[in-house]
Amino acid sequence: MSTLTIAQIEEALDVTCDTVIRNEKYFSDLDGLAGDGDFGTSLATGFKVIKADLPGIDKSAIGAMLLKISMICSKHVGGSSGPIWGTGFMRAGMVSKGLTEIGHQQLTDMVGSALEGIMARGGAVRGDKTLLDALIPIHEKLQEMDGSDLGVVLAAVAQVADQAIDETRGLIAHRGRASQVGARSANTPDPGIVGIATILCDWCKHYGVDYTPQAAELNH
Amino acid sequence: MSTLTIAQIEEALDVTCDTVIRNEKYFSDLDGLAGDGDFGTSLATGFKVIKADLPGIDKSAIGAMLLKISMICSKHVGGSSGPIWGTGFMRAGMVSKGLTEIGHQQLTDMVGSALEGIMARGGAVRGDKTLLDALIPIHEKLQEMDGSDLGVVLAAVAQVADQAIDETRGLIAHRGRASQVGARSANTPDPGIVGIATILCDWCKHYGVDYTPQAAELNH
Amino acid sequence: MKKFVNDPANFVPEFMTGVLAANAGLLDGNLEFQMVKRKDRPSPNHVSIVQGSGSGHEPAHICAVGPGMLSAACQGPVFAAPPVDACYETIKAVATDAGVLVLVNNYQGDRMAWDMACEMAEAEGIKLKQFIINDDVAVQDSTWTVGRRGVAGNFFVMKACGAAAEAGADLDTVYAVAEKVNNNVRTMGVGLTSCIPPAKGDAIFDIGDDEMEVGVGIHGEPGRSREKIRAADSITQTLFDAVQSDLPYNSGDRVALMINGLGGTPPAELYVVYAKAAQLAADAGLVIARNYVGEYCTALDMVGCSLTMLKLDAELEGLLAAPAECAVRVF
Amino acid sequence: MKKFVNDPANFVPEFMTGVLAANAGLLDGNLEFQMVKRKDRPSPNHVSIVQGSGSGHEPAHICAVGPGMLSAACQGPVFAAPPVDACYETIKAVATDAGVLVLVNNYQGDRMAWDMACEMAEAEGIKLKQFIINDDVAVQDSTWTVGRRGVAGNFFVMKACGAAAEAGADLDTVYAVAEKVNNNVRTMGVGLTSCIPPAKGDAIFDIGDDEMEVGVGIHGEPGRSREKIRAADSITQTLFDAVQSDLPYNSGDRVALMINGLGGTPPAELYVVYAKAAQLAADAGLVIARNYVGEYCTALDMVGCSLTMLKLDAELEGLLAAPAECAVRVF
Ligand SMILES: Nc1ncnc2c1ncn2[C@@H]1O[C@H](COP(=O)(O)OP(=O)(O)O)[C@@H](O)[C@H]1O
Ligand SMILES: Nc1ncnc2c1ncn2[C@@H]1O[C@H](COP(=O)(O)OP(=O)(O)O)[C@@H](O)[C@H]1O
Ligand SMILES: [Mg+2]
Ligand SMILES: [Mg+2]
Ligand SMILES: [Mg+2]
Ligand SMILES: [Mg+2]
Repeated sequence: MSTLTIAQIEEALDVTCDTVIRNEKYFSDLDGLAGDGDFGTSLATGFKVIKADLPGIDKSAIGAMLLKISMICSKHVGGSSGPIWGTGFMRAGMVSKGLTEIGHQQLTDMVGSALEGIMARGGAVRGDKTLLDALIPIHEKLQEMDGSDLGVVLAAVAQVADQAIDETRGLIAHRGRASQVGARSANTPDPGIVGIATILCDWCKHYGVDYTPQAAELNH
Repeated sequence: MSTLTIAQIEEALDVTCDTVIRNEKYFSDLDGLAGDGDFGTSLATGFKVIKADLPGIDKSAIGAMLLKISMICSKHVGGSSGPIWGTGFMRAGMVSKGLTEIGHQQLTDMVGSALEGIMARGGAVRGDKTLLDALIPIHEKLQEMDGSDLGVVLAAVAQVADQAIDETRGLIAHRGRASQVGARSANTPDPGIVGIATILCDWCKHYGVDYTPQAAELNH
Repeated sequence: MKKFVNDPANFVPEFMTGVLAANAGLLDGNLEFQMVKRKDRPSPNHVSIVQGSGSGHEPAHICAVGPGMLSAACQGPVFAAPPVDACYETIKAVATDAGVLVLVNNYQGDRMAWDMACEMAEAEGIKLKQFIINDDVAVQDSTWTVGRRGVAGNFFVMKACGAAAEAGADLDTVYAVAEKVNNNVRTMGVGLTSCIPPAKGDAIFDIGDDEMEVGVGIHGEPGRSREKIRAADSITQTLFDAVQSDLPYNSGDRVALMINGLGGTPPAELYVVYAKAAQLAADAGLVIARNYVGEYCTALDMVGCSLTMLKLDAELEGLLAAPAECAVRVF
Repeated sequence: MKKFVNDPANFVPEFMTGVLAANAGLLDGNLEFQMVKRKDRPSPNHVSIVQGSGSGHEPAHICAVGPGMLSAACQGPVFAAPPVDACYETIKAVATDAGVLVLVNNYQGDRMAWDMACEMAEAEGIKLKQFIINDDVAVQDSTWTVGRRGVAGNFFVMKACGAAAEAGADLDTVYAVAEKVNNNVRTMGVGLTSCIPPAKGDAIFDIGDDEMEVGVGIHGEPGRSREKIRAADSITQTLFDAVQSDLPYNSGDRVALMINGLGGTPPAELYVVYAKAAQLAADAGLVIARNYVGEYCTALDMVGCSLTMLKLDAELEGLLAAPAECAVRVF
């Protein structure tokens, strides 16, 4: 089974920064359909700082690095995304405390810990039309797989997130600002889910993993 | 030489009320071209009260009646028109104090006294593009005539006021709100002059005096 | 029309009813003359101060009545001078042996109405003086117009005279205070939109989506120039320069600085303007002894603001610092 | 965009700079965390009170800091909860042995940010309690949303808790005051236009020229219904009925009544609404012990207003009457 090193995770984070920064306006526009139109800006504000700080950040362990990322989210990301992404990175960091490389099981645990933390933080459950509707099936998919080929794993979770966009499109949001427009949120994609899926698809591209996105928002 | 009785003056005032009330919106629209669009409303507010109060007003003398009209203007007409019309009626009333009928000379003096009062009140002179540009030539015309035929006098002053509309149209207003738009007031009629001319033309109609108005604003 | 109105013809009495209901302990009203007065005026030992103008500039003037401010005020229809009788009754309601100071913003209609009212009151033996306020630098004085307009600087005249009268100053002294404030206060405004008078129901002038009227009047009168909208700092610089260059404000001078909202601009934006204005004042070596950010003299719902600067001396600073109370309250 | 802004990305620090410059004697600021605090807090003998939310609701919250009001506040970006660190630093800046009361308007983002900040602060041994304000009757409570929103009623929570803390009450007592106010205060708003966030540059929702959003949220969230605009009295009746029917306000009850402008509505119109609301309250046998007409919790430049009614008892009436001071001043 293959492992991921700190350097590899740093690289993935750097790609993530590029994705979020490039999509600032698009993600905000998506949030404007049923929410308050700030998702892209909120997230990009934080990831611009992460992009700048990443080279100099404490890399003694994966957990230490992720805790630092969490703190940047806490300081620079406003709105719901600050606590959500901050909590996610913090919980993933707690599970990887002291580790300098991780295997498939640890990766799976990190995602599981992150989504538990986010559920506890915001009270959302599956079907509330939040990014948990991507993270929960991603976690399930990771649990099903053995992780022998990282490319296969990546393509699989990208597909799960991609599908989550269309599977939740018809739902009415029950959390966050979008929940306040009631039925008006149906037939709009959840920007948080699109965000997760976009990041995973960009990872596929970056690492040369073959995956063809399906949802319209991934081919815009 | 024919004379005017209190009853005749009351009738003319009543016709004036109808004219002002009927033209409320039109006069305001004219004021809106270069001024602040309140001339019709300001004047009509007062003349509605005059119309209602006229039957019961003190008619022991022409002066007493006009003083009462002046007081109604003071109470109910806002903007510049309150002091201007109030001063005009008051000054006309002072000249006709105690009289129960007037001749041509007294009528001429009443107009002269009114326009002097208005000039003192607002500091305007001929050519400032105010209703004085109608009242001053009307006064001059009255001085030229002998008043043997009231119909002839009425047609003559109506024509003077009518002509004043077009003669002043190109001027830049130097008094009142319209003066604040500078050159933008050129090529708009002065609503005060149109008001005077409309009243006189309506008197012609009412008394069966033959006069065909020329200015566009009198044929709208 | 995006407004809270019933019959526009009743707009003025209706909002006055609201003001009176909200300030029953402080004010007496007489709706027949669109007038309000302090419950505790006239007082034989205190000069009374009155002002009145067209409606649509609230809190000026009926919400500026109270201890240390106006003794009484009346309102005309929206943007039209009050009827002569309203002015006369307002003077009479607070006439006192100490005298009445009549403050008038420099508009033709207001001046004529108050002139007549003052003549009537004087004819009855009421002791009074009239003072004309003209702080707006946008319109240059000229022999053939009525001259500079009175705008937000008017607040400082009311406040300083109100404090002097409250302290027992005589009529000549209070008049001298008005003169001193007016000589030392300058204002210029900018409008980003037109306002909408309730009775008209739409804008009183046209202005493009990317335009502003620099030097706009509080009735929407044109100002110095129609320009493209610029960044807040650049607009503020324009206002500050116009005000500052009109008087010798010298390095070291103590000033009061006001950013006045015209009705449709929210608090945060007024503070953006204040931040820049305060910096420009500091750069010019001026010491901002007092500041004012909010709505003092509005133009109905116009989006825009004005900048007012008053040069202080010890007397004026003391008068501005004196306690006062009016219908505008926070707590 | 008819706004006073420079780079929209700097809107929040710029208006905060203005607030700090205008209140240098009262407030200390820390722009790194978009935070302001009273110069004289923390004090070992006084509970500190903090609140913070998205920007665009000024004077809430940074202009509500001062004696008898908040001890400190922070702002997020326009309409977005403050970053967790800003909340945490705000608590820390006024932490005291007497404890900190953290007031939170009921929005998901605000709640999560303050929850995290409180956990961080408590982990460091800071004594605190958190209280959630939710006075908006427009949105019905439900098991699957975060529930009713916190809007202008929030002013009364800050004022009453501020007065209690100033008087030396302990943390449990101040918390109980917050609870009592929140249990007895109800608000509903109406929006006649959308607001325009500086960064977006245009309206956040579409609304017809003859339409209004009844029950609108202070971020432009939809309310109860989209309706045709009606006369002011009829709109006021709708707001009053919604508020009054939500609590047993009984004949003889003493109340505080607030008409809050949402940013783009001028003073005169707020008084038209107040006149009708006061009459409806009197018709219902309510005694208006205190009233508030002005801007307390805005939605940027939205044209609209909200009506808030707080049922009083002797304790609350005393707390509302206590002196207080903040960045919003008239004189
Ligand atoms: N309670 C929650 N739990 C998990 N994710 C949430 C929650 N609320 C919102 N989200 C996610 O956050 C996204 C919106 O983020 P953002 O726009 O920053 O927040 P806000 O709603 O405060 O404006 C949503 O698309 C959704 O995926
Ligand atoms: N100083 C003045 N002297 C004489 N007439 C004047 C003067 N100022 C204005 N007018 C007349 O009054 C008319 C405008 O009246 P009105 O609209 O009631 O006044 P305002 O300018 O205060 O709105 C003008 O058309 C003009 O004829
Ligand atoms: Mg959002
Ligand atoms: Mg006019
Ligand atoms: Mg007028
Ligand atoms: Mg948000």
